[in-house]
Amino acid sequence: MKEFKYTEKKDTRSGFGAGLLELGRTNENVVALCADLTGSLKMDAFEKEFPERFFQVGIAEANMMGLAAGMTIGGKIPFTGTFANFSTGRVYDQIRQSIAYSGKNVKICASHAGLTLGEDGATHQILEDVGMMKMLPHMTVINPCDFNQTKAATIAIAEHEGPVYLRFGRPAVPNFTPADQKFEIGKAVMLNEGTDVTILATGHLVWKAIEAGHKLAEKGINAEIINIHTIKPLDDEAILASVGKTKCVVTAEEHQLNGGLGDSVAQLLGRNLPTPLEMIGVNDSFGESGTPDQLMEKYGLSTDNIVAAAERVISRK
Amino acid sequence: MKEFKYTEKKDTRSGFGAGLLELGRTNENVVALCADLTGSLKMDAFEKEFPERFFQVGIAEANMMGLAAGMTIGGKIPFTGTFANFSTGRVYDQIRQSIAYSGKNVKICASHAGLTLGEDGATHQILEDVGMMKMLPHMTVINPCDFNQTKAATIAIAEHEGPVYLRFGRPAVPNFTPADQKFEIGKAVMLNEGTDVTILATGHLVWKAIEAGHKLAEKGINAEIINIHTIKPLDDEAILASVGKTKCVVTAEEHQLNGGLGDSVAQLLGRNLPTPLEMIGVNDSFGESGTPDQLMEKYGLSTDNIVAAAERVISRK
Amino acid sequence: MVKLLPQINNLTIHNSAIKELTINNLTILNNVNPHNKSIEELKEIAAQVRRDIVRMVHAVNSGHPGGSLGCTDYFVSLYFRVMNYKPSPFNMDGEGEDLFFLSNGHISPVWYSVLARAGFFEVKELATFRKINSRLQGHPATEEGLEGIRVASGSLGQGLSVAVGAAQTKKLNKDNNLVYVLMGDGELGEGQVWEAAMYAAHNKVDNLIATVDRNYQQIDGGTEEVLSLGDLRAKFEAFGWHVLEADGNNFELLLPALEDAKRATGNGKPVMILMDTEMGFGVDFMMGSHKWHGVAPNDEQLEIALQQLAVQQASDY
Amino acid sequence: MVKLLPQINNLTIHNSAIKELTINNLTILNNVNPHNKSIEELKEIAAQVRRDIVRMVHAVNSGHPGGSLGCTDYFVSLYFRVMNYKPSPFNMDGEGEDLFFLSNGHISPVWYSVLARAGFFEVKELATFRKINSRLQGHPATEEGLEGIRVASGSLGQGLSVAVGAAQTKKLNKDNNLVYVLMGDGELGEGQVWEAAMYAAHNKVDNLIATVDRNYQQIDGGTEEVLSLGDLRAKFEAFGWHVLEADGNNFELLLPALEDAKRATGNGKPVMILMDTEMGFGVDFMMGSHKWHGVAPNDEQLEIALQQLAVQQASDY
Ligand SMILES: Cc1ncc(C[n+]2csc(CCOP(=O)(O)OP(=O)(O)O)c2C)c(N)n1
Ligand SMILES: Cc1ncc(C[n+]2csc(CCOP(=O)(O)OP(=O)(O)O)c2C)c(N)n1
Ligand SMILES: [Mg+2]
Ligand SMILES: [Mg+2]
Repeated sequence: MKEFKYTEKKDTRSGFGAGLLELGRTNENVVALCADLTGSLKMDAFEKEFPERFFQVGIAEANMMGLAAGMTIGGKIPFTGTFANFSTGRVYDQIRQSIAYSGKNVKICASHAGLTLGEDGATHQILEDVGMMKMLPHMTVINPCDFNQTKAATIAIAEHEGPVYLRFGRPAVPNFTPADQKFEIGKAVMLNEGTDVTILATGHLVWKAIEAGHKLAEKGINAEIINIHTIKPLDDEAILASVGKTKCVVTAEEHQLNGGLGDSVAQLLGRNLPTPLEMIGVNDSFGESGTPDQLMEKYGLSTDNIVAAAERVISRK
Repeated sequence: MKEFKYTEKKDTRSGFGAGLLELGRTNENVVALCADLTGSLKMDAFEKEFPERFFQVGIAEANMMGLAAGMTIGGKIPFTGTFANFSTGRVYDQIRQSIAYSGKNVKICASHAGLTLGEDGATHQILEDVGMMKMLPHMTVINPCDFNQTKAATIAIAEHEGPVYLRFGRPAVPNFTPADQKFEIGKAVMLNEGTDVTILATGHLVWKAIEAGHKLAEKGINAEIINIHTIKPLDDEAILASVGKTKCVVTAEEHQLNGGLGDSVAQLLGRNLPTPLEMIGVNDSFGESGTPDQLMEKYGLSTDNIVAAAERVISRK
Repeated sequence: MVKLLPQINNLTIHNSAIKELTINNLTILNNVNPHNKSIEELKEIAAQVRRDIVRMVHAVNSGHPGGSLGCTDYFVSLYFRVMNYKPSPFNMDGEGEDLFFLSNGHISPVWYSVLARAGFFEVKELATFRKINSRLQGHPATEEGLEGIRVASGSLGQGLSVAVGAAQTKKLNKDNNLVYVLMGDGELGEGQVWEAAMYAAHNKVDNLIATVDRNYQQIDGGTEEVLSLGDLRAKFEAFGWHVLEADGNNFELLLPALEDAKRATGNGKPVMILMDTEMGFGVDFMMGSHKWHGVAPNDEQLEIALQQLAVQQASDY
Repeated sequence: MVKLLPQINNLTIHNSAIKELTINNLTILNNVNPHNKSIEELKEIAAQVRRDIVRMVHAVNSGHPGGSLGCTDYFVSLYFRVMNYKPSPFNMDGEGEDLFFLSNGHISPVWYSVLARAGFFEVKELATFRKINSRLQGHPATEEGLEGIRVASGSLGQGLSVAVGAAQTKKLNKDNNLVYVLMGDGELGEGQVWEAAMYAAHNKVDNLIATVDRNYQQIDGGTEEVLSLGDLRAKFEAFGWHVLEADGNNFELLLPALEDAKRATGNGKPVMILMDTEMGFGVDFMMGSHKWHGVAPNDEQLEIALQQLAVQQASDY
């Protein structure tokens, strides 16, 4: 199992903030909108440096999505920022009609996704956002795994013409991907080649998949670990190639089992290559208040859960 | 292949209207809310007979969901009515927090779902509603197939404590299920026992699955056809039993492939019984204006599409 | 006989300061409308457009004649006299042009007819309205690139936000032209409209002229029965807007009101026109109720309607 | 020393016409509050509640002290003097009781403290706030049956709709009691609030007393900088409400205002109190800005805060 090193833990939302600031400096068409959560989204540096390109919307997310759609007319590239819940479920119909169906070049940037939001509890812990966004035709759905990757993704999506959902989170997590990476939308990243089981992880679960890979290696299990930072379009080819080799799969994500990466993989396999699958995710329940670690543990999203799922799925081959 | 007879085509929304009227007469706690679409939802008979229990909300669906949640406090059983798009995507966060997470006994009744809405076009043709609603913990998701079943489902959900999403449609379709049926939430209905392929269909696609069954029979293929009127909770047992026998599956629904019945089945199979699967549904595109039949044809949801999928999946066994 | 088909002169669009001209005793600001018709001509065009409307909805037995007929004079005024724009080649970004957005997308027939008659696309394309594979969707859509449409609408309540966003982009781009948006009165039940209203006032979006089609009708009845809007002037003034009133079915009164609205721009407040119209205007049996909101005339009714609208029929499609 | 712990008398709840009593020179309507404290007592309870608040948020280093402290006097007034309710056994339906809803759910600390001190659950449970497996979620939730909470909140803008629905159910049930709801001022940016406002006025929901916590602060700054609310009285009056103003941090002024509000019910209009409060009231360094909206005090700050709030500490948890 390959070693992955990090010197620092950093929050993915700060990766977004850093990427947005850089975009402000390099692309004058980039504008940013925020619904009264500038600090939480780490958009303050952009606001400070480019006040005329920053739009404070107040607590009115539906309006924000419409504004962003309108701002594309005349060539702006709007980045909207609010919590993932208010970026999706609160404004689904607005995104659907004014952005996705209208083919508008809006980047929906969503923080505090998933359980790791922590103490605020279930009303804020959206676990259905990926499911919603990936159902939308024309939408690209990205969930990077650490600070560096989130920064790279933020910069990359400005170059991509069309609506994008970019999901990131609140807590500091190991920052292990290269600072100078080029982010390729839709291209899965092979982290560790293996032969016994394929682990497909996204977002905060990528690091846990790496940890699980080490634990599995100790048990003599050679896991192939792939970072699926883009959930839509899914890198079918990379997944099918890996599964063709390992003959079993574990998916891992900070999302409901329904509608997430796991379902996309289940569909891909069922339609092409029926294969034993185990899914790590939240099993049809709301989250609750607690620390990120406590919650990931309680809801079955820990490293050990991935290890157990890998062993289970191998035994089903 | 069993014969299915019908004397009349009727719209499922009228089944809802008839069920609601009957509920008005038998359950004084039932109240109804509508967002300026009383005629389209066939709620006028209820409004006329029970004006004091009917609440006209105007064009404000978010408010309607909150009102409904509030009305449960004091023992009412609110039935909300609007188009499926405005029943889900427009109000997802309101349903999530005020109804699903709060465990409120609200029945979200949604008409004009899917492509068969016809001429109004894509802004109204929601193909993601089932996906959204099934991701919500505590939510029951039902998509009956004809007038009689929709009426029975409407009556049944009043007895079920907890939030329900009831999906139905606009066009007149064959009314072939028994008028006196008892609707059992979560219990799949075996329509035709067969051995070669399992066809799992929901909503308007159930009749097309029956038609496909006849065409397959002519080709010597013996299809098992099951009406999955309840998408959540899914009747895992019935599905696994059938698939264990036929060893291949086709799902058919008026929904995006992402997030619908097909994904639920793909997940179930991948986690329990990997099996070749073909899915009939809309493949990641918006709908458009046209007649229901033209649209079902163009987007690959016709009887012949089911036949072809069955043949394909059998060849993959 | 006056030629009604559009005459597109190769106008140079002036993006400079507002100019004043006097034509037909009206002061016209920033007069670079490509048609710039006289009131007499406008009346004939309006009759033509109304004939188009009833024919279009009759042909597919669906669509929304009521609001379309009521708003015909407004559309004809904008496109044949008031707005500065270039119909061809259509430019999505609309730089150097006034922009128009239709929030109450169901009245697409009037917009399509006016766009065709103003030279955005061929008049004969009106015959494809609401048919499969058409660019003239039931509700306005951009997917197939129909010239003149910049965002999809149909799900109500979203257009004002989009228009405000587009207006802010014009300011960023130092483009002096104006943004127009039309909403239904029933549509004002949607909270997003008030979000956008609050935002536009706070941000001094004073290059925007919004109009409410104040026909006092929506689907389920009169607006004051369904959800009373009461004193709309007081509401919008309390929300910080400059409010004007207009008679929407009388060019002699409507044109000066539109010029007043233009003059009111640039003064730190968004401008709102409360435009009285009669649903179904021009066809006597369609007037005076909500019944013709979304119902098409039968053959006989079409004939009567056409007779009433028969100023001349030379260029009918 | 005054005993602050709740004394729950076995009160019979009178659901009859409103009665007038005179206590402490105030006329009290429908006086069946189970505590019915004097102003002096209310002040001591408020100090106690404020100590609870700073302790609770300090203990988990998260939560929202600012709004909680600002609204303490309002909550104490409602639960210890104004509202008619029975804390135990808690009845979700609340028939024969006044109901309270908190729309700005982030100020849960003040509500939890007041509920505990008023006898809904044990004071020591406050120590579980925002911890895993607690019933005291970051934002109010019903899932684990916390007594006193009837609907989840936290995602802003939904509570007024719920309260209006509950008020309409009271009318259907011929229950004369009142429904109270509190909202934040920043929260008024959400369009759903205005949908509910329009609906409540149209439907003469006059058994409802809504209150806005007019602290002029939200997360990103002052409300008038972020998204100015301007003349809120004019806005709500234009929306058809009976509007009152109150000082929310002075019992001598707040109690009569709450009684005025009660007296204003039953007159065909919903009642709105614009309640001036100071965010962070009672702790000097938390006052006068938005900085303490959602930040917990450190150890040293806690000590200073507790000293400032030390009316007496006998029953602190
Ligand atoms: C969000 C949303 N809710 C409901 C509808 C269904 N609908 C279409 S038009 C309409 C009535 C609109 O009334 P108004 O804005 O006054 O337009 P008019 O009937 O006067 O043309 C409704 C409820 C919709 N299109 N969008
Ligand atoms: C729909 C929604 N959008 C955004 C948030 C994040 N949020 C929580 S509190 C808050 C500010 C609320 O301001 P206000 O209502 O004035 O409350 P105060 O800060 O005065 O307590 C925001 C934006 C939320 N909880 N819900
Ligand atoms: Mg109208
Ligand atoms: Mg505030």
